[in-house]
Amino acid sequence: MALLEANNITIRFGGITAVNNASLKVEKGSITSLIGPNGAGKTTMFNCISGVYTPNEGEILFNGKRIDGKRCFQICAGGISRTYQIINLFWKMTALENVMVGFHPRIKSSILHSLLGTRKQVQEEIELRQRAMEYLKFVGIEDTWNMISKNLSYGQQRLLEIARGLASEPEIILLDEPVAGMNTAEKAEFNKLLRRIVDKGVTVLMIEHDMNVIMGVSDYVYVLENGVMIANGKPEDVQKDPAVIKAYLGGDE
Amino acid sequence: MLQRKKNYLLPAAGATVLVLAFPFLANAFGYTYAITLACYVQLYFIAVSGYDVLFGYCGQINMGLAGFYAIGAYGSAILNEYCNIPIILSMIIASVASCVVGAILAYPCGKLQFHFLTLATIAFGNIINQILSHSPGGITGNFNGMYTQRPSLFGFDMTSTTSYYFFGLVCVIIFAVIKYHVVHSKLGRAFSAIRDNVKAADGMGINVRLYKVIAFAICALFTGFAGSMYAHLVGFISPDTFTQKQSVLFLTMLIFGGTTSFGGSLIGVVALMLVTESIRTLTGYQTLIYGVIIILVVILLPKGVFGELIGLKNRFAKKNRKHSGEVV
Amino acid sequence: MLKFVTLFISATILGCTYGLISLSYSLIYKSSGMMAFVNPDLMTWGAFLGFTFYTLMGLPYPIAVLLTCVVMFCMGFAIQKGVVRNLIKRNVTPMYITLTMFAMGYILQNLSQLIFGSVPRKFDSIIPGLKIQLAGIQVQPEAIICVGVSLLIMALLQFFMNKTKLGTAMRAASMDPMAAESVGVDVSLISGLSWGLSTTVIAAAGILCGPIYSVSMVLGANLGAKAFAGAVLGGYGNMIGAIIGGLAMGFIETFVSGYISSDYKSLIAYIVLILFLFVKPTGIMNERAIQDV
Amino acid sequence: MKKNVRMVLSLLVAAVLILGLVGCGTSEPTASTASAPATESGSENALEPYVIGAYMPITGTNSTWSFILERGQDLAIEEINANGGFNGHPVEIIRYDTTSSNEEAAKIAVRLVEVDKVDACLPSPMSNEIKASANTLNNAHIPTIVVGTSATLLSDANWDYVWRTALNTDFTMSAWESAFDEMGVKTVAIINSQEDVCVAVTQAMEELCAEKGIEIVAKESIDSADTDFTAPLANIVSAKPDLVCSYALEPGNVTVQLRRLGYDGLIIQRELPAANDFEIAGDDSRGWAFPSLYVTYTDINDCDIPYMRSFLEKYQAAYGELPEYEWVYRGYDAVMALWEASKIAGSNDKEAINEALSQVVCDGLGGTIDFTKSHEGYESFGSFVYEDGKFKEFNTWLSAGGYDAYKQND
Repeated sequence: MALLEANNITIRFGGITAVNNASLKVEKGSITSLIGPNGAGKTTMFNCISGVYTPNEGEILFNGKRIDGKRCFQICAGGISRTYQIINLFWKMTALENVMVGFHPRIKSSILHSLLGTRKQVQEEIELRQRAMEYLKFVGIEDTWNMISKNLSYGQQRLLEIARGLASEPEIILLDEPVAGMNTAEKAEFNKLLRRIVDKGVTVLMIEHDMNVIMGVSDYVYVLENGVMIANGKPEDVQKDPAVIKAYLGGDE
Repeated sequence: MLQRKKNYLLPAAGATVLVLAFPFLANAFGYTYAITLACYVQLYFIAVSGYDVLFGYCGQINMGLAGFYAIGAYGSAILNEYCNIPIILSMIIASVASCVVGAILAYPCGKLQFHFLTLATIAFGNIINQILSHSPGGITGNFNGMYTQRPSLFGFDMTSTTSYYFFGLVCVIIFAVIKYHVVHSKLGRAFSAIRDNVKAADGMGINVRLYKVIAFAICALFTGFAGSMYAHLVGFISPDTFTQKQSVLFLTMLIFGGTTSFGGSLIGVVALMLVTESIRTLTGYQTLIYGVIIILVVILLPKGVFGELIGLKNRFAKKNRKHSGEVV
Repeated sequence: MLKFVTLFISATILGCTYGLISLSYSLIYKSSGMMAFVNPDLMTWGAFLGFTFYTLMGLPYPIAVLLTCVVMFCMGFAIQKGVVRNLIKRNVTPMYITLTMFAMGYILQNLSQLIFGSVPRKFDSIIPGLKIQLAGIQVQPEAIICVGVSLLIMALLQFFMNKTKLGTAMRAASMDPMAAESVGVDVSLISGLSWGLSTTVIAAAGILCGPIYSVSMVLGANLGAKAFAGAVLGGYGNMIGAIIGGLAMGFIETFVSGYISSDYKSLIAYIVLILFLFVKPTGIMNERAIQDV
Repeated sequence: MKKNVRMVLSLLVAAVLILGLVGCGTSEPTASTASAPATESGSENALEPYVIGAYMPITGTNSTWSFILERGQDLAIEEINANGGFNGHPVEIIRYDTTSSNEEAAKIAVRLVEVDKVDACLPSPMSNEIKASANTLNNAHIPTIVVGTSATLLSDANWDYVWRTALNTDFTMSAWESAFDEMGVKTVAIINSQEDVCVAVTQAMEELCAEKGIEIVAKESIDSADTDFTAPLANIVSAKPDLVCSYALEPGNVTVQLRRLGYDGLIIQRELPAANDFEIAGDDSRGWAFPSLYVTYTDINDCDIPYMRSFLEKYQAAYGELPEYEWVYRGYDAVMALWEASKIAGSNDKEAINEALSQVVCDGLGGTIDFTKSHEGYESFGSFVYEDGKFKEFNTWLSAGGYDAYKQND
């Protein structure tokens, strides 16, 4: 049974149907990609899964349980974390603090404990600091731990957002165009990072334009165009599918 | 992290000695008025620290702070007067009541945006003021106000200002510790996340509505207690003290000093108190100068006096670090 | 029955006064996106200026009104250029702008006391000797003028803000200054004008209420607070909403103090304001000028 | 460039703070020299000045008439200094602004006691500000003369260093006791605002009516910050009372709207209205009756009381106009009573002066100030009615049949 299932999702914004009867499945431990031309409704689909929008029709199942209609923070606490197309960091906080915010749904000490500052809570805080440093090391930006996130470079901010997403130990992480604006060297590095994320046991659902990143690393691909799911399958067969080529590249390669 | 703690020890020790000896020093120099001012500084510091949690960390406006200030003051006075509960207990009950009211007000305010949150809190402040001046059964003495006594601890009556100063000092330490814990825990981080980016905070699993309610409740608790301290310090309270001008005073102190820091709130309160005292001799122009000072600070020192001083320190520290050849 | 008629007339007059002030709140919000907490004191200034020109200097009423509007326009323009533009340039958080508004309110209140003195003065009636009987009740001619002028200004402003080039430019400047700049709107001049215009409207409210309620230092503060409720009730930023909201507040207040008890008049006004903010922040006219609520 | 501008400014602000600290340390008040024994070179009696502290709302919402109270105090001090001051010591006054806030009043009282070390004090006329600060003055044994008129002010907290030289609203009822019978009043309507002064006088009137079996047909309370009173006044007019008691803080607007609704009977006021109330009411102020110690005059020849006349001449000489409100008399009486006490005590010591205050019997602008019986300086007083531009003594006007023109439903 798939980890995450979205069955015939339809989302309408006052007359315009952004997503029309699209469904997708994500197997546990896989890297699934969702590709399509600009304005195909990819990010809308993401927002729908992560609870920003509630679909007009269709349902979303996570580990068999319905999550469409739940609010963002409940879905995140349930184990689905995400990154954003436009970087959405906490700008005035340091990189380390950004990641520590990611821990939020996993912190055990209650509000009262935080108020009283019990020894257990303080201990957990120190332990959290170490784990946050580990996550920064995991994505390779540990030397920026004390810098305000606004002053980080574009690539570093992208990686910080992923680190923050991983911090809540999700079962699945939604990456929204993670390599946008990266050069080829950084992209190659990113592929290795993706592999390491999956090895950590976190399933990946990714939106991406760059064909060779997708072909190189994803296990399964879905193609979306004007809100309609026009093809899905292994990367190699999808690449040869004429409908995809026409929709995507406007005719020949 | 630990390395920095070491060189904080010396100034911290110095500060505690000064603070403890302050009343005796003041008596020695024959300048006892400063102790009364110090009592006011203490209660304003507690209120402004609470406001700092709400506005500095969580980014939520509250222009009806005088309402919670009044709930604390009148709550404690009424409990003491009519149900003759000992004063310190009545102060605690009153500030908890203010905290509950803060939470209740915060829930519907959660979805309001900046401008309308300001308006809603102003309306709340005025509602409390109207309830106090037309109270059911005249329990609050309406416009005639109420007399209050000084608290007594284990039979020791705090009539002298010095004793009230030490009582205030204990309260300041308690509330400062609470604020320290709030700020250095998941609460503090959640608040800053909401301040910086509500969408991302929601996406990272923070129940934004709940944490706004908590921020309001903490601010109401702090301000309510400050209100009860004021009531028992002055000895008489009436509705015309708890007006919008009072809420603006809290905000001025916070912004004057600088947000998200202990030093900021302290400098803000002390500065406002000293400035009001020094322009007191220019009778007739006091409100005018007060307004001009606010505008000057807002335009020229947006990060507040403390924020600027910190900026100076860092810039200065960076300069000499460069000279001494250390890698920045 | 007589009582009902009296209340009705006085409610309309009070409602229109609130409406006029709500107009200035909505206008400044729509044209510069700011909450005008300084307006009550500007209104007191308008009333005192009108009083000085008309009663002390003995100028005819229309000239007094004109002079006051010119002076207040310049004052509004100066406030925007001197303080507000400076703040926006440093893109301080909106909270600081609200605080500056209150601070300016204190400055104006103290200045008006130093210049005009603190004693409430009587504003001579505009048409001396004319007594109007309306359904058996003696009504001040100034009240009728106030009602007429406020409806007129409302219509003018609604037309100006929505239909004319300058009005649209003002709205564009407040919604997105950068975008407006890029399409050729001189944002700094326009926002200066919008402030000037709004100050003129509030000054007009001051001059019109002066004769009815006598000119005093706290005239603006008393009426201003309720007018905020009216502005929100009608839909903050909507001109017709401002008048409807103001009228509604006038009626609620008068009939509550008439039939229930005048103790709870202001209490109920603020409760109405806070309820509307919670339940329907866009107000009766469903004004969408507000950023996402 | 921008960076060091910011730096200079924060240093500037720090300097202001330190200046403030120094400022309230040595406290250079407006009028007097430092309280340390100043060896004034030049003036012949090089004696330590007798310092009087005073505070009132000079700015803020209640600051309407503070300037006239200041004038009364200043006039008295000038006169005292011209006649040898307090036992030879020149008198100086330190004045602070409470900005209409009780908290400021409380702080000022402490500052006057501990920093300026005043010898006597004249608190604010606002009853709430007195209640917030008088305790500090009393505990410091500073002889204090208040001019607030609230009835419960002195009875609530028995301060033995606080005296009053103004009308206590409780005593005003005896003026109407005999008058009501002569006027044959059956029904009364009351409209009052919320301030304690007004609430107290309303309660006193209710007791009087209960005593005399007069029915109160309508009782309305208004918010003094308000400007439109049509609704409550409509209730009062429709109740058709013989008499209306208007205990509003500012009677001008209430009277105009009351007359406009058709009531042309007698209106009883709490105390002597101010000149601008008459101006606002215009000819509607005909028929205002009020208990008062004194009246204001538009023309100096109307005044036939010699003591008052000499005061009016001094005021006119100093300010070129006649006083518009009776607060000026209160300020003057308070300082004169203190001066009288200093003559009896023979020394400027606080205890001696306070002791002497209890023996003071001297003439004040409103009759004789007599502290021998209680801390209330004025016990007896007259009542007046305002008609065609003049104040008339109420009882003579009543016996001359003046009331018939105002009889309502006979």
